[in-house]
Amino acid sequence: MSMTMNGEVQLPAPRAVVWEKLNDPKVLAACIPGCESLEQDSPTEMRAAVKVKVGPVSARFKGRVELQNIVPEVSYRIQGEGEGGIAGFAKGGADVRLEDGDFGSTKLFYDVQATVGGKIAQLGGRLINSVAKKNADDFFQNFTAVITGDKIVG
Amino acid sequence: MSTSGIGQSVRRVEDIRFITGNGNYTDDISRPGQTYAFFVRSPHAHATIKSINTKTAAAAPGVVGILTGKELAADKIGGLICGWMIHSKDGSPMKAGAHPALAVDKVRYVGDHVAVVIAETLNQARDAAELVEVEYDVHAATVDTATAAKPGQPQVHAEAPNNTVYNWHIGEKDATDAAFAKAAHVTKIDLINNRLVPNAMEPRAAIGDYDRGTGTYTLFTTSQNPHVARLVLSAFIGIAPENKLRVIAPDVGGGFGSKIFIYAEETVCIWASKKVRRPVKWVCDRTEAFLCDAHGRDHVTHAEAAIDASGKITGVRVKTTANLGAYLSTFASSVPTYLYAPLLSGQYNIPNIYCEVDGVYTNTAPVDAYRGAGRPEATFVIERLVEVAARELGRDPAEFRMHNFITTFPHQTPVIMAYDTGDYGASMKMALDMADYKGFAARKAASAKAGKLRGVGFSAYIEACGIAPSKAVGSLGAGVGLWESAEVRVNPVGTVEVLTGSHSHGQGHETTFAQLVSHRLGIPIEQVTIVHGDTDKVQMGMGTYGSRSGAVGMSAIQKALEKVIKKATTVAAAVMEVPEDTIDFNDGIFEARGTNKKMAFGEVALQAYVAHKFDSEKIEPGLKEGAFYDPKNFTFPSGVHIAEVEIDPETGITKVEKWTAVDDFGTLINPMIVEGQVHGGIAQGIGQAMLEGTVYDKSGQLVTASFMDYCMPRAHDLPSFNVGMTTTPCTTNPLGIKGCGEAGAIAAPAALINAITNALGHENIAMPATPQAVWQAAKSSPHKIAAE
Amino acid sequence: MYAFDYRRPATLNEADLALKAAPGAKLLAGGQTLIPTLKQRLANPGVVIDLSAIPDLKAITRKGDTLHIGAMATHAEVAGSKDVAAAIPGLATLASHIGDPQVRHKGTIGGSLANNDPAADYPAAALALGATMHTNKRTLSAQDFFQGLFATALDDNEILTEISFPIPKRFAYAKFPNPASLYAMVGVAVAETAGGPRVAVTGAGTDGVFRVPALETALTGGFKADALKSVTIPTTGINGDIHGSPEYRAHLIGVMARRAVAAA
Amino acid sequence: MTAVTMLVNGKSVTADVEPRTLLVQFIRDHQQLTGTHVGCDTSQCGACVVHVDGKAIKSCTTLALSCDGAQVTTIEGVGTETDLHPMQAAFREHHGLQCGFCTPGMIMTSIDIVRRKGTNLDEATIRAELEGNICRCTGYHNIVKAVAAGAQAMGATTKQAAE
Repeated sequence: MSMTMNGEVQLPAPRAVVWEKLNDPKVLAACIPGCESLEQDSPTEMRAAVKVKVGPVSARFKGRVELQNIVPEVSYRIQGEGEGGIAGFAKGGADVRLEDGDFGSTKLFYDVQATVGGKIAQLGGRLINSVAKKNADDFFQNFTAVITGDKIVG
Repeated sequence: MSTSGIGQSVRRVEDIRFITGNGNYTDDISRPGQTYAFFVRSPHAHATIKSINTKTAAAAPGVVGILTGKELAADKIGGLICGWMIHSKDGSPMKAGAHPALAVDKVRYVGDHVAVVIAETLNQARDAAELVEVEYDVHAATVDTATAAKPGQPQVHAEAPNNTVYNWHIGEKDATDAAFAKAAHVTKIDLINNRLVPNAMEPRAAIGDYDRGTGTYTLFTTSQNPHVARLVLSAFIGIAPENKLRVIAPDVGGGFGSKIFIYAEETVCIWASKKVRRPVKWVCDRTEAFLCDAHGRDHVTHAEAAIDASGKITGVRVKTTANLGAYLSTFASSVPTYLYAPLLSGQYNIPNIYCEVDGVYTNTAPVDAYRGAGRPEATFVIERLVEVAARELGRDPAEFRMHNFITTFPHQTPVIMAYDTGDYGASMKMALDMADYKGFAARKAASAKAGKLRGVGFSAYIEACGIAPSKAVGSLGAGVGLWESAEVRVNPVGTVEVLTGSHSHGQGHETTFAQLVSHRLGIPIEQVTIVHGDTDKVQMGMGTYGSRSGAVGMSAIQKALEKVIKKATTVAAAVMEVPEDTIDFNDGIFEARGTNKKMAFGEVALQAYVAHKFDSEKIEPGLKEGAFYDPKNFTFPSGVHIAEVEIDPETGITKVEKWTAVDDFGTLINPMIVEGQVHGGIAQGIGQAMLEGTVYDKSGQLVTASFMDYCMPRAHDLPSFNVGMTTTPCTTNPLGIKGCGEAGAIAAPAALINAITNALGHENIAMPATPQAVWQAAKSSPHKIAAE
Repeated sequence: MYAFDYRRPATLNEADLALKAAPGAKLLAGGQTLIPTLKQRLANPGVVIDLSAIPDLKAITRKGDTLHIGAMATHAEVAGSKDVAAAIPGLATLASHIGDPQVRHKGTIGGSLANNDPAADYPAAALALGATMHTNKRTLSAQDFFQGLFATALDDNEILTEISFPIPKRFAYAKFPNPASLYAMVGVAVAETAGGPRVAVTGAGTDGVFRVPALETALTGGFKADALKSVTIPTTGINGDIHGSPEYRAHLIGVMARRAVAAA
Repeated sequence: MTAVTMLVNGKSVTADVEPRTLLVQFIRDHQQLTGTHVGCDTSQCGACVVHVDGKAIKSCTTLALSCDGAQVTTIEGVGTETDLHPMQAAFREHHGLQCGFCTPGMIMTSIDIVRRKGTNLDEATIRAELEGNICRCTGYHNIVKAVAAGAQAMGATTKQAAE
């Protein structure tokens, strides 16, 4: 099953700061919902373990996260795929683009695509859109919190 | 007249065990020392297997063995086969890729079999299966039927370029085109015949059991045709020679076609039982059934009818793309070809028909016969076409049909079939009466007042049952003959065992077959036992599918019964010391004309076995006869179904208000059972038309893989059915039986969609007509709603 | 199912201790969601704590203007309760249409609310009626209790024990069931309460049960179905799946809301 | 392993089971009562319906351990081939079954419907009450007839017993 969604958030920090945070594995780990570990293999490649919990369902996904199409301080694509064992697999990515906003702020635009397969696709059809949306929302909410300083990453 | 003979609604013999919980289904059987199999399946629709690592899994508690395609190949176990060769228009044979029971290099649909884990308990097998590491290189998938053959699509099998298995055709193209050139009116429609999941309530299951002492394999399995399973497992897959392979299909909880086929799981279980030196049991869970049981239908069709100025249909032109799935299942190739296009003449006198069918591979579950198999698809095409034509021409759909009905028999259609008999007008008239068609306008007006849309729809279907004769089907590409066998064993005290090659999985053979015996031999039904489903007991037979057990299976029994009576007559004549030709046999009594000598059937049986009173040099002792019956022709059940619906345009909910079915099945053995078959078929047809949708997403994930998303018809979705019968006995078999198992499923979808489109006032809706689809469609309905 | 340890406490206190002793343990109420999930191996809780042997969680009583329902009361018990029928008949009707008869014999109101499935029926009723959730630690308003898709304010170590419903002037629930699963594709609960009309929707939101201020406002002038005719529900935040697009669901919210008001 | 004791069809039985054992597994595998079937894995088909403490439940969605101390009735405890329960007899009389796989669950559910709704059941009630049981063979037409007739017969039997 695949789904797409997009949105934008306004961040009270200049582009350079936002870009730096977008490339900081510690920040990403803090923002990815359910992220249990994120280990860097190279400046653009990471290994991740993420626990996804949807009501009574909980599944642990292990996989890779990669930063692609990098145009510094302008845009990149964050791409990930994970295997959740018996639950199936998930693949997805977000194209993220930054624009200068007013008063030294930054507008962040995102286009998310996600695909799931295996048991979660076979049984979870009614929930997949909602869950994907919630995870994307949570990620950018967390990220906003990092930028505003409401969430401390250290 | 006996109360248990032909034509009586005898209560079923088999019911006693089912209603008391004493049925014996495959999962109810346990073998000493049995182990449990769980399959590692592909989560991807299309991928290359880079590696399979079973080390950790093999060390898990309770694991007895883990087997993959490599071991299967090393043991020279052959792939699964498709038993019907179809040739393309250009004469080339169909292009089929290999179908190993366990994937070797590639997986081609979600659920494809990668490895089997065998353990002491099912939980242990499942636990260990999670430890099998499979590395995939995932490819894009081909999923969509209509575009699968377009250049540039991902290729499912290298052997079938552009995913095309065959481009088949039937009929006279030039003559048909000429009819269209001269037509006064042409009706054109585009249809999708939605993919269905059979969902017999008993999931498939298998137990493989290898006896090291005798070198014999026994397979208990959920099969509609255990002998065919043995033949394929033996001669093609190469498990063991037939004499070392016993297949038992005990009580089977519904089939609907899905249990005809020889699948990977039973193949693996029986092979593995020798590898692990223990019986191996596998029981499918429902999600696995959704993924891996052969699905049904899945056609995309453009159809046209040419109509002359008088309203006669002069030609039909059809172009269909049929999705065959990722591999060719056992009879997959025949379903959208010879079981489909030859039915496109329906009940109508149509001089010119031409049909082209492209069979395509996709990365989806294999598609094969499902209740009706090709005939529901054909009926949907012709009955939608005729209905739309009548509407376009402003004619009453019932009258327009009758105007085009075949009225003289035998009738040769332009697409193979020679209809032996029928009276289509009689069924239509009876159905119109039963449905109170005259009162429809008033009911429609009342609905409109309440803000509802009411519609009525017809389906005048024909089907071809009891595929035959064997020589003819052989010439069309069938890999087997389609006769049936029977053996009638009379015991010394006159009780009778009938061993039949047919297989009952809900049809009630233990009752209907016994009724025939009771009727012919004049003995109580309690003295008759029907034996089926065990290759060690029953002679080679072909099984049950295609509504063949009455027309073909019972004809074989009838033939064997005649031989028994002949032999018994000889014995009776010798015992009574009268000439054979003076003996009459009626109601179980052999009576010598012109004398007071008579013997009951049981006495003759005893005499045949004790052999005291005749010369055994001239008359063999014993009373047991066998027969193989090969039909002369198909049979052609037909009928008219009328659906009446009411739509709530606000929610899109369609309520089936009335259902009228008038069927002509020829001779009825047990009307109660026949009506039951009709009910079940209608329910499945209604399911197809408005409830059941199989959805694969673009990447080939099955997103309707449970009853949570695949809507099975429930009691509250359906009305009671009003069923009537007309009778024109079949002229080509001894009992006059036509077959009744699939009629409802064949007739119903077109009737219901015709009713819904009649209510909507336009043709723009596809199956399944779900509430959402109907709500959408109702928005563009030209009918004004009073309440709005 | 994965293997797990099983506890069946006899008192609420024992259940509390068992929960504290086993972080990540799952509470088993009626099990009609949890057990299918476990069977699919989509959860591996290690410990399952079965609440079915605790006697005092099932009571249904009316105290003045409030109806109290124990968390372990089954749907069948709520549907069949004379107290419920007298106080909030629409709630009994709602309970009588959850799942199927066998599910209603096992499934519980507490289990349903604590799970907060976005297509469950009870959350809409609790939100529309302004129910109060009682746990072994505190009380919470329905508004605070539901926190989006499958999320509630319950802590990991907290047990929902009772739900109290202020008895409204009128209440009804209209459900459009998913034809396959029988879950609500759209379910609308409407209540005329002391604090004004309340409308809550289940089955349709991407983030679970929600109230519809536009419908509530439309009803302030009079609790009549006709009052809702002019309200159009936007598709923002409305879920779509193979059974129903956001447009269809949004439309059905209007239809079901009118039918509920008419039935109330 | 945990010990569990219940009264199955009137007989007290005890077994050591893994906590993850479902009631249906306990019935089929431990008690060898194979009349109760499994037809799905999402609690919808109703082939597994049994009575626990007199109420119809889905034994595939119930832990065996949760039934410790309970009274369980399966299809085998309802009637026998020589002494059929009126509902069993009605299913046969009205051809309410074909392959027989869903039948035990249907009968257990139907008896429960009568317990809750009485012996005079109209078609709409029966169809609504059967929503937790799926049959693929019969189209429900004859099941509905069987349940109505079985209910009537149960009423007659109870009356007789009372007289």
